[in-house]
Amino acid sequence: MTARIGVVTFPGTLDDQDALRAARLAGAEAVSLWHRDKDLKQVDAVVLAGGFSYGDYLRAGAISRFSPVMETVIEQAKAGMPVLGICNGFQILTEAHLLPGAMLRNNHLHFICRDQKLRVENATTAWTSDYEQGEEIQVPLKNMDGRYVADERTLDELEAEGRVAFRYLDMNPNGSLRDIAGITNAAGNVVGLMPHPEHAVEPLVGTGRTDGLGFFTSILKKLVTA
Amino acid sequence: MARVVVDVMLKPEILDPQGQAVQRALPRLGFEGIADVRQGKRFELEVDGPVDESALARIHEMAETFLANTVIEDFVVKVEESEEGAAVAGESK
Amino acid sequence: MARVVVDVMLKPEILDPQGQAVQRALPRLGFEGIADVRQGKRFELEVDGPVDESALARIHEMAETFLANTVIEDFVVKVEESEEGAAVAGESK
Amino acid sequence: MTLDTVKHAAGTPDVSQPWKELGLKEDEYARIREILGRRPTGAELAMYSVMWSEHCSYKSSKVHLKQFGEKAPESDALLVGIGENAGVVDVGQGYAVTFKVESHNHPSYIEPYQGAATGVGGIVRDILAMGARPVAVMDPLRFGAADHPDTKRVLPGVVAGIGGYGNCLGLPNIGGEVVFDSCYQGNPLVNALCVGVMKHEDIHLAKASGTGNKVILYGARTGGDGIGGVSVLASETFDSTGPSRRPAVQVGDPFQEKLLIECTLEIFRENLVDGIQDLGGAGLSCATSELASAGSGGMRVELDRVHLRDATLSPEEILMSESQERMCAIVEPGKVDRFLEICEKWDVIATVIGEVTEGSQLEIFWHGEQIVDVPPRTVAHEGPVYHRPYERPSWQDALQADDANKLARPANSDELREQVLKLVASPNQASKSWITDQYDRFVQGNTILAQPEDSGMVRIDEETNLGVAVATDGNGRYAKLDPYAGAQLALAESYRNVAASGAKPLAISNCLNFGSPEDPAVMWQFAEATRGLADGCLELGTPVTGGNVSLYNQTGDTAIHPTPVVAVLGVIDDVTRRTPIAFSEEGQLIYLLGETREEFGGSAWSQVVHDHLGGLPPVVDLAREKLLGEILISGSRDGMIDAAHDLSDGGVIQAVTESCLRGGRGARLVVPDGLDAFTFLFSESAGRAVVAVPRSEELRFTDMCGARGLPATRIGVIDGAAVELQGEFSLELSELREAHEATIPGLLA
Ligand SMILES: Nc1ncnc2c1ncn2[C@@H]1O[C@H](COP(=O)(O)OP(=O)(O)O)[C@@H](O)[C@H]1O
Ligand SMILES: [Mg+2]
Repeated sequence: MTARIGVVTFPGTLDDQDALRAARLAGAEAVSLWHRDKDLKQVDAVVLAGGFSYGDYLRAGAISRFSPVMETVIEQAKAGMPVLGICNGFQILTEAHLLPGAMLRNNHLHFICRDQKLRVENATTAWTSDYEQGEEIQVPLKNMDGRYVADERTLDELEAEGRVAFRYLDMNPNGSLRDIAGITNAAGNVVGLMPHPEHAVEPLVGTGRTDGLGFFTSILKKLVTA
Repeated sequence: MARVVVDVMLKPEILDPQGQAVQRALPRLGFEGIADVRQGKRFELEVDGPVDESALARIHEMAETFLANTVIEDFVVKVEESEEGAAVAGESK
Repeated sequence: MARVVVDVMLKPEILDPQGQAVQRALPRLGFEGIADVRQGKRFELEVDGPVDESALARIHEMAETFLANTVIEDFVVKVEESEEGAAVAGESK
Repeated sequence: MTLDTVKHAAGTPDVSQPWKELGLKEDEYARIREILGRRPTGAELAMYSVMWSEHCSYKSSKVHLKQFGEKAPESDALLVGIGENAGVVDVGQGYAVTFKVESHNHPSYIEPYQGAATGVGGIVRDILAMGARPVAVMDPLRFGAADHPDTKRVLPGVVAGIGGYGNCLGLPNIGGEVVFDSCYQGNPLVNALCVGVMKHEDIHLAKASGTGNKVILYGARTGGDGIGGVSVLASETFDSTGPSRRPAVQVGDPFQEKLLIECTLEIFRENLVDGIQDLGGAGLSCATSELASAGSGGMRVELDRVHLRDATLSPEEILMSESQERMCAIVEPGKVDRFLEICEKWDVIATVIGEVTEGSQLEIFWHGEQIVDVPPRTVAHEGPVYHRPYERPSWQDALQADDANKLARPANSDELREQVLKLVASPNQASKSWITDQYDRFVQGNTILAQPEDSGMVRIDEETNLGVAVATDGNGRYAKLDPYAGAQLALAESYRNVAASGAKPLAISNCLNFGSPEDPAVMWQFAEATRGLADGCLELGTPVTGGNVSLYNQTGDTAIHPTPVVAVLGVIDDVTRRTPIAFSEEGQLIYLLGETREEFGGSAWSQVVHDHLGGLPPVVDLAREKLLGEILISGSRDGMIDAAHDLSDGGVIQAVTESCLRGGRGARLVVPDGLDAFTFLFSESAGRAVVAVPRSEELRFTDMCGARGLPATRIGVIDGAAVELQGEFSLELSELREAHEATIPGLLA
């Protein structure tokens, strides 16, 4: 028996096929979910994939956050279902207030696509348990609105509770406060990050690294042994 | 049909690189004397029906939950009046 | 220090995908009765010194050559007065 | 308000019409009257004028482009040839690939962001219309001088527009070009390429057949975009309240296009369309007349059914509108409901605007009144054809006589070193990552190679690892010196780039960017370049599948350099065998393949060091290119080479520097016997590449080259953290990297 991982397609989602592929490569049953359906098709975990849902119009993630599927995702996430938001998915999670803070235009005002080094700062979340605490990984990063901001109190709280899950190393590609690349909720089931682990799951393709596969094997182990 | 405007600006404590980029460019273009620039969004809503208190309340709610992200942005809702005296309209050639 | 506001909007005949996307989302969020939405930019300039006619003329020029792309956008320059009566300021919690 | 109906036109033969303002020549207008047997209505005049424009009718270039068909090499690979939206190539395993380059030069000068963005949008719809899923884009670009103030306006806008649109569509940008030259100052070239993949059975064509089939317009609403000229017409036909101002600039909505792509692919999957056409230049005029012209029957369109963004549009303007993100499909009546359902699913507006009729005319109605009644072929396919006069320009001889080989060369090792640094830091040779990092190259998860590799490569089948590679090249400096050779050199370079990455070149697309066809000198350049390209394709065995012509790229009397941009598509059976450019294994041997001669005409060195353009471009030897390609492909397939980089502008030193920086390893080089250091480093002889050969493979590799008759010279070894030329100089990688990478950000950031 394996776990069912759902990947939501919003209008304008781009990396849904990649996330489905990554889930499959990790050994999960990959399930497509549609933004208009509240039904999550009995998946055990959900990935909100990257892209430009609704063209990033208004604010990245702002329109998708109000879709029918998100009603169920929000409800289930609060009840403990694992949810991973990648890039646009992370933006949707902050807009939905499942994760604190907000994403703004990169400080240099350009889209940036690069192979980015990260440190896994929290290897205990549902999506990171296959990494070592402090492990350095390299995965593609590509975004326009990747600058993570939150007020000082929230930032201090995140740090204190170990909820900064990933930090940029070597260079901060977008001006994110405290080099934050990704965060988790207090329960560790909802994780969001800007870089794209689903693009780093096969040798040769993309940057040729497989450092991102751990997200998908982490969740699979958790779900299958649960 | 009446027009309601919602202005959305980043909160003062949030870094505004777009505004900064504009401000930094100004002296190079020969415009001195601008101490600060902030860039935000302006929404012009064409409202069906009267813009009474209840309509304004609804638009206020819309701004708060949707047009602005109040984690980072402030907003102001205004009923558009005819162009004020001080306004200088720009035309393109 | 005085504040001058430059509002930049896409010309009416130019497609505004952002405004359109916002408008189409509104009914889904339960907001009916908004016939059209246009989204533009708002620049708040803090001006050193007096905002006299010559300062305004300079800002007008700045708006025309730099802040707005007059191929596709119109702009309006306004001296900001204290909040008008009709305005409802939004606060965030 | 008087509607200029067909009936009204027939009864008012003497009304004077603004054919001149619409860009028609007197005899063209006369011909329209002759075809119709009466004066055209306003709507008909609008259609003819735009469809007979240079842009849509290829009236100046047609007689030359014919050669691509006439001289086409035998090829089993070509499934659909020139004439459709894009050609289709068989790549095996039941897959077909379609690709095409197009220009959006003029709009990108006026409004860089939107001009470039809608350029990407347009080429993507072309590919989609063939039935293919778009899988990658590329962007060959040319700008004025790197340090010119206007370049600072144009380049960032163009790049942001290409990125803004392509990134939002989820199409990896896998390559392109950035060239600076003051000849492009007022005429930047923004070419865009798209590649799409489909199964053979999914190929769709732009034709309307089957009486009773419905014509469905779907996608964005129609606004007044890009119809500038036609407003004259509207204002003549309508009373004084007339139309409001019409935007000359089209604004793109990539989100809408993404929906259009997904919606269209779902429609294809369910086999719901008989014919399909994208809406690009000339909008509905083009789509309806082309569909009807290529089909078997006639077509009837109710124009008032078109969903409008601007209710004040006149029928002429609706016909002419170039609003983006629209498609037109021919659908059997029984399939219409399902078609509309899929559109609804994707939030795409769709409207049945007409049907295929038994007759042979294209008939268009406006609120029940007929405003168009034309034979569609006369609009779409039988436009005017010009045999424009051409003549070798008087200055050509003097230009060629101004021999670059005679320019002062570096006098000593220090100067040589200095010139190397200057070359790799020059805007044309410098790293373009400031630009390419604004493009998503990872999306879709199939990118095998992307910038700064020799060609872009994507996997098209996850199970079998089948992939395709594409490169684009063009060198206006070479073409200026000799347009025939220049076009062949562009072809050869692009071919070489594809082969260097390990893929087998199969087919060509091109974008021919030239000045005014009314100038006999420009027309000569055009004639020479097309002849060169057609001859070259014949010799290489790679047919031209399609392309695009952009004329009138000039400021006043000064034309841009003739700039044929050539795209070569190749196939690779197993992408795990792809060859990267990176020198990454310490100790591997560096071989130079091909022959190096003293060839500096049009070279990067002559431009960077002497600001010079003169002499003759490198000699073309296509048989050699073919042989080199075969060696590069076999070497890669059989594991004999681990890295390869083609040589082009900048010569050996440029290529070695790029390969070293990419792999993070240094190289120790020696000047081969019979060459001097300067010629070895900077010559731009064609038909060459550098490769990295594992020591264990050296013998096998040199034997293969020897047996096939390809000169292979060992020029060094991958080693250390510097590029060193024995007895001459050493340059630390860090210094080279700084020089190579700082230039573009320094100019633009
Ligand atoms: N505008 C661009 N968009 C995408 N890739 C580009 C662009 N310009 C250059 N590149 C990439 O940068 C690399 C170097 O370009 P170039 O020197 O022109 O290559 P070559 O000389 O091998 O044709 C190539 O991988 C090319 O595809
Ligand atoms: Mg190359």
